[in-house]
Amino acid sequence: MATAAVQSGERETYLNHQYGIKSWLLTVDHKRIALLYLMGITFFFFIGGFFALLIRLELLTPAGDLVQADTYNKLFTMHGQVMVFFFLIPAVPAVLGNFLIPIMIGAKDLAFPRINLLSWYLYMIGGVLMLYTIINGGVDTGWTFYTPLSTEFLNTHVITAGLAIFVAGFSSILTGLNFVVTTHRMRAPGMTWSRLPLFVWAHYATSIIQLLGTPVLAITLLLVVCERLFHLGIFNPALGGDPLLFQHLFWFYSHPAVYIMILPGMGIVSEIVCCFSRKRIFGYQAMALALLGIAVVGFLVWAHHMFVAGISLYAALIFSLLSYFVAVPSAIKVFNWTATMYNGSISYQTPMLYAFGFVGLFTIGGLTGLFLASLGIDVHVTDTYFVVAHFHYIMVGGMVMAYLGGMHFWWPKISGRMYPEGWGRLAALLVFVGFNLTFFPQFILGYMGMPRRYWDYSHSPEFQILNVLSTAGATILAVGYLLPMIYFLWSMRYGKPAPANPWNAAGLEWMVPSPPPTFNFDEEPVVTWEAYNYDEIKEEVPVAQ
Amino acid sequence: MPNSPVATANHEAHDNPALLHHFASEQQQKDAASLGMWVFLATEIMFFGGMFCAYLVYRYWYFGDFGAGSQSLNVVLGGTNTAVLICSSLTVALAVRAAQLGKQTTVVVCLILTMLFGVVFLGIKGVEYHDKFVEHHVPGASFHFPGHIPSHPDIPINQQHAQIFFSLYFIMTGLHALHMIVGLGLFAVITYYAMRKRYGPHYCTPVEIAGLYWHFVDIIWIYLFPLLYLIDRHK
Amino acid sequence: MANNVDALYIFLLTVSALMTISIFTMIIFFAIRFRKRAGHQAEQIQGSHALEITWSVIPFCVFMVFFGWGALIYFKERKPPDNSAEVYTVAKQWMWKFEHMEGQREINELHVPVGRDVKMIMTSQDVIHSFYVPAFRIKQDVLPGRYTVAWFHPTKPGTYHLFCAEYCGTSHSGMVGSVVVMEPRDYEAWMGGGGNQPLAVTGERLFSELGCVTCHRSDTQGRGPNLVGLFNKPVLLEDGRTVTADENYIRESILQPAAKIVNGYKPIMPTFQGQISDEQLNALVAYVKSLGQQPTGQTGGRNMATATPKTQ
Amino acid sequence: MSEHVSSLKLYIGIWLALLAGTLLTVIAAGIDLGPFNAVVALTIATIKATLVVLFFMHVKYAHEKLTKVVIISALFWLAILLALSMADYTTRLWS
Repeated sequence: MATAAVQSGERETYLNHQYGIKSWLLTVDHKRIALLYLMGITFFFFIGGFFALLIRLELLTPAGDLVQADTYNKLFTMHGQVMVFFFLIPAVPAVLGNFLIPIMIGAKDLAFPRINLLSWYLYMIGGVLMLYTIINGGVDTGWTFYTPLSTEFLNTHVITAGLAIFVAGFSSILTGLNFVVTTHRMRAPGMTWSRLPLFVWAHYATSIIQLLGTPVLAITLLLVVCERLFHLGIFNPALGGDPLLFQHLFWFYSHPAVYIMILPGMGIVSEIVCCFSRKRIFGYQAMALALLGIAVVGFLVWAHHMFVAGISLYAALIFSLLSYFVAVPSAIKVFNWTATMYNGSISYQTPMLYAFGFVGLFTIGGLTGLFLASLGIDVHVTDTYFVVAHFHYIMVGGMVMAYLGGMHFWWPKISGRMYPEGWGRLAALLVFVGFNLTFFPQFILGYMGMPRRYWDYSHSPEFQILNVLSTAGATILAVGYLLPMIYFLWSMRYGKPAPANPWNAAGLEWMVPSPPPTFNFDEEPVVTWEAYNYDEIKEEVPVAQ
Repeated sequence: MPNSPVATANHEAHDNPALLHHFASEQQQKDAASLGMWVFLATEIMFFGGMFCAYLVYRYWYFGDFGAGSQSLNVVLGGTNTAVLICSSLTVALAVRAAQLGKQTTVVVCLILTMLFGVVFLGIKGVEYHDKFVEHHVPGASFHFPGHIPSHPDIPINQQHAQIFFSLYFIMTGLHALHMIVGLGLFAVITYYAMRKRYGPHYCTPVEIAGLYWHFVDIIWIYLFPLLYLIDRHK
Repeated sequence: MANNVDALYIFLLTVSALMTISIFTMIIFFAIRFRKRAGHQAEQIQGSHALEITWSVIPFCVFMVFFGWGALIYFKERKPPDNSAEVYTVAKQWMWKFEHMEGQREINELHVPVGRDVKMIMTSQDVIHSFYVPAFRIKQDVLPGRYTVAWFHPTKPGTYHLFCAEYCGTSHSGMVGSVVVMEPRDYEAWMGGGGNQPLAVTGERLFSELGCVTCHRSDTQGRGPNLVGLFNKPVLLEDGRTVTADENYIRESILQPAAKIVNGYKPIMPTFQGQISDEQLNALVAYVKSLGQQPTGQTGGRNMATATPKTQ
Repeated sequence: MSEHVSSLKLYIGIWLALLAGTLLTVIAAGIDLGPFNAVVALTIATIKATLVVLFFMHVKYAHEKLTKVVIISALFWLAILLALSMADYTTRLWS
């Protein structure tokens, strides 16, 4: 096989061994598929972000003056749907997980490369349906699709939005299936379960949720579509149905879905904290078990979204109690990361800055989750800006921070180029400051009683100051997100070539060249070391300096 | 994948053309495929699980109307269909056995029998759907389900609650039938390859994997039959 | 109630702030103290089960306090006191309709006297709404097809925001109103302006107009169960179950009489689904409930204005 | 996992048992057992499903526990969905 790279005399990598659109669209290489995902996910991130900015601008003044009420409703609906189903859920697994898991466990590819490609196509079909929905006038159900509003009372594009998420859901299922089978079947000799990087454990736990939760969402959305088409009455109280059944089924998936978003982020942060502290993870076993624990217990708590929805008093007590059980493994993780830093040798490269941010913001997000799990307080703050702030601390402060940290950490591996460190640190700082300025005021707004999804708050001008702060923060945040986009693109051409292991990090992915060759490994590696063996890794001056 | 010199390049290194490049051994590939199907079936359980949950809630609320709806279903056709599916499960199991033993003709015969049973099942299902359509038992504007609930001859059937029963009936059996159709498609492809003697003692993973799927579809029906057809039958 | 919620909130806030500050301090301290420098080597630590158990068990115990305290408040919030004044509420896109026991009707404004427990009995005509008064720290979703209940105890006169907290379509943010808490004297004056028929009296009239009274007689000869003294009592059903005759039970029995047959009676009552409005249904429920207080000899609604305020 | 080749006799036996189970379900549904009608029907269905899983799907001869773990996890998750949902529905009428 005479490939382009061989002809030009360069080292052959997954990026240059073939050229042309077809070689990308029909590729079965997990690394190329990861890049395909990266493009889709970045696109949707900026679409969702654009909606978010419009929302923040509208809320700058109490009166509804920038857009119409219906437009505003569509904006927050599509912001939620795009961000949750087309960015947050696929982002880390489909990009970083796809790229890294096979390399981390010493495999040539995922177990089912063609299914991997299929899941990218499903994601794109879902994405196109979502775009079709947006361009045709959008949908205004709220991302939660609550019935009977969504089934009987709105005449926007509910069906296409539902199908978009249905299809994207199958993409998520197939990714999870691939990861589970890969982790079980494709590990290199010596790569035992107790030697797996926590990044892999995190994705394994995530995959369990994707596999067992997503199908319930799929059938629920299918039922919503059927309700709209045939007026069956399953979720419609006017026809004998129960709208709370929809909420039960929806949250059975959508609460664990939060852990689909955050667990991979936890995996990333474990890698970064160890690397830049030059230390083994504190309590490997507990960290791995906590990931699995969160994945399992996360399924037992869904009705804490429904404490004021009209569920039985006794069910509310059970779900509140169970919600606290899921907080314990989360607490272990935060303490163990902190303990990992103890007596380390810490340096402050960009990925580590994001990891600091993650641990801090996740702590705040997690602790405010305890407020919401407490029945007496939940009654007051649910469906207010307190909830909005809480889940943005988890999803944006947690997951997006981790995602950016991971992108910086592995960018040299993915692209073969270094990003500009100074700009990286500046962007990390902007994101942290912008994020807190945007969302911290919303906690206060929520306790003051500002309900979420309000287009107009002219009846309560006292909410304005905090909303202005929030909007100001959002603009800083937007700059913080645009910067990496720009310098990553810049670095692809002008960045310094990256050495195989620019961070002197542990792990198989740092033993292959940057960018990796098509088959990852020339010969099957044999693993003889524990994960994070930083005591055995010599600190060298990076070769490319 | 016509564009992939990777796969072809590596295929040459192995004796077995079915071994894909990224697997180290045939055993590994086979184990991966089998685990993949089992994990997929776990997903399927939750997919049907959402509907079983809806079913359970409304059966608990509207037991009488569910009983009435159930009794209007044709238990003879439903029971026959159960038997037909069980027969098809047997022929699939025999097809896998024949492949393991290298009996090429038996594989093909068993697969064709399986598809035949599958088509018979769908045909009977079609007859049942047709009957329901004629009787106006299909949810929608023309839905009409007169009568009384079985345990209480003086309580008339609540039309809305009966409509929920039939909605669930059509969605659950409809999705089951859709799974059957997918299975028939799989078997059509596999039969094609079986005729070309692709499968034998060394390589019969596709037959096994498709078999697992088919058995699962059978099991779903084993539950759907009593849950939908046999509520309060004795009254 | 608001004070209880705030006390718990401050407790949680304190504990959370302590935890957040200690985590942040540790991160910053470690980051500086153990920064990378010449001659400093990272010390490899495998972990410590003792420490891990400590920082799971201690937080868990604290969490259980959060749970217990929160549950106590919630339990109270879900159990309206027996002698509350009652306000029947119908929510629709996008307004709140209130009806007092004395028959006063209001839209988007609710007048209540200081110091009196108020129980909101709410239903929706279309989609899910949520009754939210931030100042009282209460919120309850309002569902179509059934009643949900919330209650509060106003302690200070003033005008408070009322919000719909569950997204309900185009004018969700316009579905706002106010709760006006008045001194009992002012409230009486406001009340006096009406000359309305008490809700239970309206219900009693409907009860005879619709012919309910022919079967539901106040003796044992009726073809339907005697409704006197029924409210809030357990009812033995024909299938052996026992249910409490609350507002939802009465509502369901009017709309779907066949759903729960009382032991010893025949299912002969016709359905009133689609034949009476939500307001008429509320009046009927209020009347049947007023029969529940029969021992006191009262059939009309209790007069809120005569109630003396409790401690403020 | 298919290294094991089952005998023809076993397959036919299982097949007959499944057919008998179907017949038994229909007969049992005709007898008034009160609330136990559903229990009997589901017990027979579960026995039938177990036979299919163990013998037709060869789980009895699987060389590792993983397959069983996958099946049991899926059923466990289904149980979570059903049990916790019903925890709400069955207690709504409690006062």
